[in-house]
Amino acid sequence: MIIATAVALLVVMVMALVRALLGPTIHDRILAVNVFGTKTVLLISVICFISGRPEFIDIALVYALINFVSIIGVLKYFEYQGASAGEGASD
Amino acid sequence: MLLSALYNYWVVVLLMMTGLYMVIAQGNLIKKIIGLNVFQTSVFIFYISVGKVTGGSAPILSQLATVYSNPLPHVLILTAIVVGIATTALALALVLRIRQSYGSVEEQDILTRDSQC
Amino acid sequence: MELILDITLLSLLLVTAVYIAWTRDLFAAVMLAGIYGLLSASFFMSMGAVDVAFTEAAVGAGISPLLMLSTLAICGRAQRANPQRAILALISVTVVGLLLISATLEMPAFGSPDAPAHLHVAPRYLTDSMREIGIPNVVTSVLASYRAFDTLGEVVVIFTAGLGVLSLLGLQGETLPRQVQSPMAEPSHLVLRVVGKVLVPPIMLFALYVQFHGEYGPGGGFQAGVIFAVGFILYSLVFGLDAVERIVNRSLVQALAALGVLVYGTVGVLGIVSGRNYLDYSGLAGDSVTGQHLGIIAIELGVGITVAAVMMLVFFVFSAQLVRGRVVQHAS
Amino acid sequence: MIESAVSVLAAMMLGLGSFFMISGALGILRFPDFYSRMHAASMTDTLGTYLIIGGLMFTAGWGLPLFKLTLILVFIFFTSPTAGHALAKSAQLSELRLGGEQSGSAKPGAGGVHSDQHPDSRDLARADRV
Amino acid sequence: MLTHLPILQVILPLVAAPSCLFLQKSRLSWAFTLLVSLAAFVVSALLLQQVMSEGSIRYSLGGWDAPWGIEYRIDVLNAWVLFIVTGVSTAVIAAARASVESELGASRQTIFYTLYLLCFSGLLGIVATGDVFNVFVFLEISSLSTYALIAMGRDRRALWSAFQYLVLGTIGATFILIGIGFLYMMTGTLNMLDLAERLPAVESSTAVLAAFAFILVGICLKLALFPLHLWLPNAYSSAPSIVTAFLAATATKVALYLLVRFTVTVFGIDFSLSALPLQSLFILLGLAGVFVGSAVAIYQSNIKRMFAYSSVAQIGYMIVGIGISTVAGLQATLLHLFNHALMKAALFLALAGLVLRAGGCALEDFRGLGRRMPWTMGAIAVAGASLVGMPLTAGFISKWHLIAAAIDSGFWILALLIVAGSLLSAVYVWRLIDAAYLQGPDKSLPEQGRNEAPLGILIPTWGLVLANLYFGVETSLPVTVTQAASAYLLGGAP
Repeated sequence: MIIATAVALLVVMVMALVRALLGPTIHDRILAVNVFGTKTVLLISVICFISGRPEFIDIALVYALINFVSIIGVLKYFEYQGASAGEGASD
Repeated sequence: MLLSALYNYWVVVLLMMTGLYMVIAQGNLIKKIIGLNVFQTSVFIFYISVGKVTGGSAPILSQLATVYSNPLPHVLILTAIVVGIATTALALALVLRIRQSYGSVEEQDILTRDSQC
Repeated sequence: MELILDITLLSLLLVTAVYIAWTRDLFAAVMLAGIYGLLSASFFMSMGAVDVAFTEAAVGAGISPLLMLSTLAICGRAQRANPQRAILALISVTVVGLLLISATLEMPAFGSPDAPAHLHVAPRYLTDSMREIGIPNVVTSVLASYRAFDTLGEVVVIFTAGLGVLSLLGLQGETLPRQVQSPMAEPSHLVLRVVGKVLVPPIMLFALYVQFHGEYGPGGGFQAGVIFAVGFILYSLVFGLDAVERIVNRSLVQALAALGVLVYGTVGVLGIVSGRNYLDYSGLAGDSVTGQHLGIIAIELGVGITVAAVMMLVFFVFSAQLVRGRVVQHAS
Repeated sequence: MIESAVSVLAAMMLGLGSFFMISGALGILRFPDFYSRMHAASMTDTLGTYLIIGGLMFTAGWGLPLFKLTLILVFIFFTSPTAGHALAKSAQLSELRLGGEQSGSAKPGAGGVHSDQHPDSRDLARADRV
Repeated sequence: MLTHLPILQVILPLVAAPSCLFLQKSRLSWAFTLLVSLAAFVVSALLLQQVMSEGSIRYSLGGWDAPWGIEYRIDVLNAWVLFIVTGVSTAVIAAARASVESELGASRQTIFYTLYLLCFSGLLGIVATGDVFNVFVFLEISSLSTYALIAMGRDRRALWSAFQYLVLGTIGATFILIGIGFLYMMTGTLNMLDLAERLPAVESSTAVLAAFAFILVGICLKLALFPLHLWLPNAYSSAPSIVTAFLAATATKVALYLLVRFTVTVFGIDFSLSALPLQSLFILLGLAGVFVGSAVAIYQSNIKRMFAYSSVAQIGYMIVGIGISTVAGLQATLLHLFNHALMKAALFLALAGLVLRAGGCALEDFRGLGRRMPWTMGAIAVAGASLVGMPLTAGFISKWHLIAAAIDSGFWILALLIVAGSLLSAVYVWRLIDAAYLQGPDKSLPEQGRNEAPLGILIPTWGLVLANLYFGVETSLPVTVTQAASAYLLGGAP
């Protein structure tokens, strides 16, 4: 079952990647990256179990952390970007 | 396993070529840096593939495993990743300064503006 | 399973890289570069390179896209098409590619345990490091003892980059107006503020765990330093740069970056003082295994301090540019 | 007996989780606009994540891995909705700012550059709407 | 303490760099940097003396034996290059204060000296180490600090040339990394001597050939070998004057050292010459570098840029020496390495003085310079004569050896071409002499009195100029050492 889960995760990752490639809006991409990130967290956990070394789950934790922080960072970028675009459009 | 063997290295080669292409052909400086990153990461993938031993576990000794992957490439790549991020940070800082003083991050603009004065 | 994982991940990597090269929307390119980082980290994980996966996740999917995004926010996300050098690029890339492909044909098979790389130097690390150094994470033993000098070089590289960024951008941000706040700090982001506040302390704790658990599991000074910095970065994203600078000011961070390198260098000199070679920790304590252990903890600490300090420094300098650009725009 | 029950439970959770996740991903891929995609992602995706980590927790047995999995679960419990919330908020804000343009699509030249400077910025926008 | 000399050589500036950051006063950090550089010079002199009398030194870092740990291995070749780098660096940094104070803002000076020390230690680390991956790490230390130092130049071109150099340099370093990966894959080791022992067994494989090609291209990018030289003139002409003097005299020398080390020691000269048509490739590219570099130099109006192109030409001579691939040819290369470091350091330091006083170094600034800055111009004239290869200067000795080596191996045409190349360099040096002494000062400008560069710059410059003259007459030190080095490298003697 674990292996089936890993395959399912890979499939989901492919789908999320397709969404990230297609866009069309910035937010779609961010969403896709976010989904991709959480799936990576799961995939890493699953890989740990498949390879029989569950003690490496720390890495999944780091992924979750990094994923969250980078999504927040991206959104912050967007606020700046949006602000400057708004300014740019007005003059 | 043979298919996988060739596949691994060939994909690495294709990745390297993609990265290198970006660095040479793209005029946008940020894109160049992304290309450098792709290029470097593909080299990391190459090293890690070299270190792989079939059936080998991560090189952290434990009772659960007897065969381990080769730890040396991992060490080298840890160092190389750090070097990579250091280069990226410096390059991006340069890009910001270039943008400030040239008003553009496109290679063509910079070259024309340099030749004007 | 390994095969499926391997092939899928590599294919996804390839697709991502090609799309990055193709797209002219830099924002999409950076987002995909983040995905590229995550994918390569997963690949490293499936290859059993846990420490590398750890680092690549933190760097390739975390720090580097964040820095690129701050640059993009200032430089704009549209990229011009310029095919004028495409032919030169294609030619050189093809030459390099053909050379590499021809080289792969005579390489030892992938994963073969009889490849020369696995027979000569590496076996000693796996068989003897437990006796000689006494910690289970072989990568850490090699990194921090057998090849400790490389790691010293690595720390110096990071330090150099930090200084370089500082010399390029750092001295302009000092005129930052105090009242400017991050938009995230507006009340509308209450949820974010609460979650940010709750998360930062556990992140710091986790960084300490990674720092000192590096001998037994994946982790070590570099990873811990990055996680520590990420904690501060999260704080600054949510509460604004000023809030962080009230806690750690820039000259302190700068001094810490230098201090980490000095700690590492000094531990090495202690080796000479104890009558052995540079970076030989065996003489630091009564028996050589304890000495090694002590030395590794000390230098990992040096690595952690420098990395955390430089990462914070770089991120803050970049964000200060961002805020400054915004101020300029408001003024005009 | 209990062990086999636990492993059956774990397998069921993993299977169910995979199912939810794939359906969520289908939603992300197939739904027509950003907000419904967002909805699909946040609902099924979060559920699928919990189920899979839960399944792994049952597989792990007592020990440090179980603790770490719990940490991941707690972390995702906190961050996933937060990220979703911030994302939706940001999308909403940007849509307001850009004058309610359909599904918040980026304006040409949104990169803070004027469109007349960038002849291909229309291209960019087109690429963005494909 | 003497047994720790090899590591002290590198670790002294490496640890001094972060300490330098704590010195808040720029003069203090200058004095500190000078002291460190001087100490490193003393260490390298001791090392050279030790190596000449007792043969190569091995030093295992961390106490781990060679292929498992990193090893420093000092033979005559590295000791020689270390001696050159530290010596030139001491002279350059001694002259640095006034120039740095005028070209950089007060707040950036401490960072400048710190980065300088980092770059210095990076270069020393590349030379001293006996481990190929360690080479990569220290290459990156020196490269990153170089990019930052170049970007400190006064106008915005500095930023652009730093970026160009960064992109090319990173590609070069990554190529070297790929090559090292192939080498490791085929042999399982990273130690240079161990590699040299194990490579012959696998040398027929294309992977080793690819490794060789990648490392070669990577080094040549760093070396600015024609046609990969495009970054060099931009970088040299826009960097702060002191940085230009330092880089011109040391960085390319270290890259050349790497080329010799890899082709001769690691891969073995037999493999290197048989794997690719390297001999003719080196001679052709070297000659192309000599002629293109000199010809382009003649048309430059920015004198820093002119000497940068002249560096491309001089690198060409050194490559030709390697291409001849006899003991005499290699010796000529190593001699020229030393002499070129002396003359380029002197020239660029003199230019630093000129930039300080005249505000620029275009050809017009040279008009009447013989009267305005007689000592500076005198230094440029003598060092220029050495560059051309006039008798009684150091430049003559190395050219002489090079021509003799070419004739010994039967390359008559090559010898003639080398002489022709020297004539080209005489043309561009003559333009300066002509402007400075024969053309009167610009009449349109108000009459300027004597405005000599400060003594802080003049003394080190003239020190280097006198060294140029001294080693043009009394050649025993460089000739003995380079003779020993090339015989050791090619003859396999201990």
